Amino acid sequence: MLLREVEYVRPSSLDEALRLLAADDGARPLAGGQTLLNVMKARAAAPDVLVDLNAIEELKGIDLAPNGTLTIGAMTTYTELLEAAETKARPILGEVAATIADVQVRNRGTIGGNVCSNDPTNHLPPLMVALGAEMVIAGADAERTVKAEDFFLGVYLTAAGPGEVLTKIRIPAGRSDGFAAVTIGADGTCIVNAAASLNGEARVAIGCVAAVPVLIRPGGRDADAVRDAVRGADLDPPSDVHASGEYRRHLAEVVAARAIEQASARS
Amino acid sequence: MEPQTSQTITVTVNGETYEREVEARRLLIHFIRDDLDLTGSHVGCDTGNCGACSVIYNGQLVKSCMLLAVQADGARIETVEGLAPEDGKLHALQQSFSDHHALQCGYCTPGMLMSAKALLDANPSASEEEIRKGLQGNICRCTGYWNIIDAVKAVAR
Amino acid sequence: MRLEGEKTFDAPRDTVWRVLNSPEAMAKTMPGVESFDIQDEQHWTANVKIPLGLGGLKVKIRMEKTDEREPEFATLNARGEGVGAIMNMSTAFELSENGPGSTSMKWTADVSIAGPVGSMGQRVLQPIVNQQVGNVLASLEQQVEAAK
Amino acid sequence: MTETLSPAQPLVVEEGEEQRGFAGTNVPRKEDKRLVQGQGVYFDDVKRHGMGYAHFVRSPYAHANITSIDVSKAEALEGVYGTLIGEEVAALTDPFFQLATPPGAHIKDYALAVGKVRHVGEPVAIVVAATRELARDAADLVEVDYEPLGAVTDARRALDPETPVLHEEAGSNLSWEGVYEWGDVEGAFAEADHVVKISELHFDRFNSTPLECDGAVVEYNRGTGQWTIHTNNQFPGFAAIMMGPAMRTGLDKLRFVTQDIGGGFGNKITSHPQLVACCLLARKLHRPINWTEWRTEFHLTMSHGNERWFLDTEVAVKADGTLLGFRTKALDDAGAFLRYEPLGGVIWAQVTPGCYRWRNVRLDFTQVVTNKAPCSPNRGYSRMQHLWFTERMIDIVAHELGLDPVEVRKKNYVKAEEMPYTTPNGCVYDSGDYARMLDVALELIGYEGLAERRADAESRGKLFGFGIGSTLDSGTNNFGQSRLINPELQFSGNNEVATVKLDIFGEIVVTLGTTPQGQSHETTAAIVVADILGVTPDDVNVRAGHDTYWNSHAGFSGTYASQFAVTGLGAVKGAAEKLAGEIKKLGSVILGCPESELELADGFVRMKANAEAALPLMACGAIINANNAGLPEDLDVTLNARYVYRPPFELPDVERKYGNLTLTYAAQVHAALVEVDPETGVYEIVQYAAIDDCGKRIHPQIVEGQVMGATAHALGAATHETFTYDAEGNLLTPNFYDYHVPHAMDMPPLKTGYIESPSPFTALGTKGMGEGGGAGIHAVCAALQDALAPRGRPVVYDSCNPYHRVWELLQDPEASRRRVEVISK
Repeated sequence: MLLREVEYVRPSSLDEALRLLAADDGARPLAGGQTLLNVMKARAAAPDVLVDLNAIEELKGIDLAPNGTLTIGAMTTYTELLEAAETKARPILGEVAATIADVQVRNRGTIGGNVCSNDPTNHLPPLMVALGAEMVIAGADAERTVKAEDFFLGVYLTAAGPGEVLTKIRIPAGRSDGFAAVTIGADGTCIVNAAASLNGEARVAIGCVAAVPVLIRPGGRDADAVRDAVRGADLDPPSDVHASGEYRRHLAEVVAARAIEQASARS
Repeated sequence: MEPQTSQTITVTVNGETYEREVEARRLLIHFIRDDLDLTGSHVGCDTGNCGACSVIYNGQLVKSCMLLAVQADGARIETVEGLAPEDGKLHALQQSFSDHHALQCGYCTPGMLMSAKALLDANPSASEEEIRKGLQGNICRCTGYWNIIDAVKAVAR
Repeated sequence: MRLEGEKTFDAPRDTVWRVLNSPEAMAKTMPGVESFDIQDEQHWTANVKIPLGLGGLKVKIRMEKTDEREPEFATLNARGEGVGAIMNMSTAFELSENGPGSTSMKWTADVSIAGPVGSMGQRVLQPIVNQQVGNVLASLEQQVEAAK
Repeated sequence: MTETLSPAQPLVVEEGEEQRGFAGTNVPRKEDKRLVQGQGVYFDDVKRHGMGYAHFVRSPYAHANITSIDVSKAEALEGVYGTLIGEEVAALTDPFFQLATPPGAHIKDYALAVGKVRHVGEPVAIVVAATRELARDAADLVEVDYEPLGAVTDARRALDPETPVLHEEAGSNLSWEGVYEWGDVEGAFAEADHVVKISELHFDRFNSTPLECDGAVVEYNRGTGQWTIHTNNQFPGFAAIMMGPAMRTGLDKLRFVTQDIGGGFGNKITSHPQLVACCLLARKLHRPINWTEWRTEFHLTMSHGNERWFLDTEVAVKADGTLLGFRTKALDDAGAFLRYEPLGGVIWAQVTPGCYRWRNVRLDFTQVVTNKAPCSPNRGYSRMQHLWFTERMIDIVAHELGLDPVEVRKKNYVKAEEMPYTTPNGCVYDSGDYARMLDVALELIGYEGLAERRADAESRGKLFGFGIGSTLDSGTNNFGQSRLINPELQFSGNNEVATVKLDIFGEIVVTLGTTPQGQSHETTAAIVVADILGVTPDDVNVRAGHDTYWNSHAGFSGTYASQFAVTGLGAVKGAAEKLAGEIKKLGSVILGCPESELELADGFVRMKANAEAALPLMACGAIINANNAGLPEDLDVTLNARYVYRPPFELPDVERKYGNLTLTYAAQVHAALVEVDPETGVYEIVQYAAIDDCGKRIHPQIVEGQVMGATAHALGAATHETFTYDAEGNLLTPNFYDYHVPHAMDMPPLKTGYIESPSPFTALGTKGMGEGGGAGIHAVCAALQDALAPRGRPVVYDSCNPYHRVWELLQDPEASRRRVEVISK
């Protein structure tokens, strides 16, 4: 509960935020804070400066293009994600957002914070990978776009590096998506999760089994093909108090097949 | 604006405006409890799980242990102390919690009431399923939740 | 937490052995090394900042070589102390010649972490440690390459 | 969604009493008005001028020698008031008194680690500073050098010769052992047609994790040498006798004050080491000390429930399913220190046969210390472990022998007509009708329609299971049982105190010795007083919490072990009756008539025959307190009644380990239906029924609330709640991230029912209740075993069955089946 001393600043523009982040290599962006502040309470991370992104309007908002592409501001909260009319275009987004943590966390937590923290049990990293999302990252000099499958680098580590800010996420049009998870209690922390998308090629991304979501492109859309593909991925998941590596490996097959099944039912 | 380790903030809590200097690292819950001496909101964990510190922040339910006090500069906050409409009269939820024996030790109750209020403010006719989901972020170790759910259901239209 | 693996280097065993036994070379394999200090052949100390994306974790690592059988076997104990967190790692390396110019290294590492970082849960820690070990092995390859 | 079944024909042992007054009705809870408005006062709400915040420096190692501690950098930080380390503690205090005989008696336990740490999280030093954050900062600056030692986290290895020893002075990791044997065990096994052997069962480590963690605000008065300890310790009587001698001070110097406590469940009994440390700091630093324990600290250090193994169990069964007896070796893991232990080594014996009639029992009890957090009472303390074991035996026997778990229970339950029933070890089950409770449970769970539900679940690809947990909640300890673990101990019986006074303006004021944490003592005490004084509960002011200065406490005062309805209310009743007698005595003087012609009603003492001849209670209070000239010299009336309730106990026979260890036996029969996803092991409790019998119910709604709470704890413990350690002694579930307690969405549909078998042994016919005996754990284990049976008949051998364990049972049922063997004649 007791953070180390930290400096705080709340810029109102992205440029200002980027300047502040560049000014100190101990500076970190503060999005919803629903992960970062907890890690700071444990003093497992101790940024020197928190650059609060909550006052930056340009990081908010959801845009639905005529071609169905959704562009979601990184500071969009889960609650906004599940309530916005635009996200109905890709229903899985709201459905998954509704199962993240609880009301309080959904009101503060943001899509950008979720993917940038990339806790292995998070819902959105595998979902973004399965949907083929693109991550737009702003740095001091330029903006670049990174595919979701290249965005996640490790636990609490993504392509949005020091001095950079994830500004928005672009999600192509589509409806044939699925998400399945085994959680600790109803809608609790994920033990293993998987997101699937059948818009074009079949893509399944599995979470909680490695430092980053594992993307699998199964040969077919039936359960056996998916399970084969997961087996073929040679997963080496972590063991913890909730699941052995072996159990996680098994669950990965099950939830991948279930996510694909859900996606198929929508195609 | 440059980064600072402390700053003076202005916060309106239950209609009253407070101005205080506060360290950047101080969590909103400690500001509310220790600096403003509004001790109705509680602390039951150190990982953002228990919801005992839940308050309504600019109209939205949040856990005040996952916000910095400095973030609340200019914010409007409602806590359990502001729930009763007037002295000697309880809010319908407070009365219903008592009627349904929805509290025992009372430690989770302030946060639970704020969650219930936020839920019914947004969805006055919440179903049992919606109530359960609306209270998911609040841990109670005494009641097993059944009476709490009944108490909220009784107030929902 | 026990990790193990096998790695093949396109280099003679002596070269690999030399790198593994060179504190300077080993230092370059560690993530986020900020400073390095060699006490003697058996003991050295490194200050590293493990790059967690949410903010680095500063750890002081003390290394001790506990056993060696040149040029095929060595064990190493590392003890890392940060703010409230303590990491202990004991590793063993076994080198064998695969033929001329190729060496395979079997390694094991027993890692334990105590303190608040440990309490973050193994689901978080294990991938972090796995990844850091992967980084170390990758840069070890570079060091071996450079030593050839 | 909760549905209550009232018994169609309530079982009433003593019939004919007419309902009068407020007892048995759901009057509004007195506590609620302040608690729903956030106006409760918990310890951390107490603020004092100049108060310093304490932060504990804790061991990251499970087992290590402390080679040095340097607090100089911490003390140099601006805003730091001072520190405390083990060396000072060892100089200023004596080790806490140990309840055990040797070897446990040799263990040295101080408020801070001295020379050595024995579990992760053990307090090593304390820093006090002007703010919570500063204290935490300074704690990071305390430099402690450790020399790590090997750790033992598996009790089964604790006594191996190569295992490191925690307390060298005890010689080994054995803390206590004892053999219990009653009846003719050899004879029972000779008579048995089947012997069912179970090699290993494991009751998991968890606790009820009250939402408020431990803590205190401690003030020291230098003039009087007295400490005032605003705390949430739930058993100040015990804390005082532990703290006084250790601090080399008389108990009059220790004033405990509690008001509202955020749940306890037994977990807040053993905070005395931390309280001693705070007392030393308050004296050393000349300022009030706030100690607020954080959740992670609570999980790492406080009051884990006893983890217990049952090894080499054998059950003697007749061909017709009659249970003759059992023998087992109980191996109890006490954690690193014996804070309340080894009392767990005898407390289980209150419920030796469970609900059953078997007469021949042998239990070899061995308790060891390990490098884990110390154990202390947890809701259902020590009995829950044994009752789970008992229920597991019943269901394993039934499954292995192809018997119906319902029939086996009914055949072997102690029968209503046998009450009061003396158990093989001399405990007396006061009243009850377990078979009838089971019938109510079966009705509520829809037993008749189970086949259909099973078929429906199977059609959806689910495995379906039904399970029963029948269990006891023994209440009101006879502390004489402590002599079964240590004959030298000078404890026996029990007591509780209450005062009731009538003040000048007619206020009725009640003080209690108890420390309620949600059990509604203010409300139930007010009901009892109101009925006796002829007023309403609104007229009765019950002081909130506990204060040593009220002098309304005795040696066993506190709130623990399911006893308030017996001891607390027994004391309240005694005091109220004493006051009523005095009021009548005064009334007879003023009204000029014999006391026998007077009654108390509607706020008056009045003549039964003539309600006009009446004296308001207010006038009584005024006369005695402020207007007493002319009263007869020999009128012995103070209107301030103090009563000590003492339950009728004898000393147990230490040689035979025989005697009545507890006064009342509330009973619970629970039933659960589960559906298991065979592919993942994920399961859901789809219906649940909880039937309770706690004798006379003073406030049915409050009783029901306790039943629900105990059910929720049991369901949490059955499914996810576990304190699991790795081999190095790191706790893997140190906070609510990984220690998953049930949420509102996790709770199954619940139906509750009750029967009332008043206790013949208590003043009000009540029985202590609230702990619930862990019935839900037993029921869920049984239901899982039933559900998994079609997949190779695995044996549920652990009390906690998270999904991964269920999946393992499904993957390899044989592994679990190897634990069971049936030998038939």
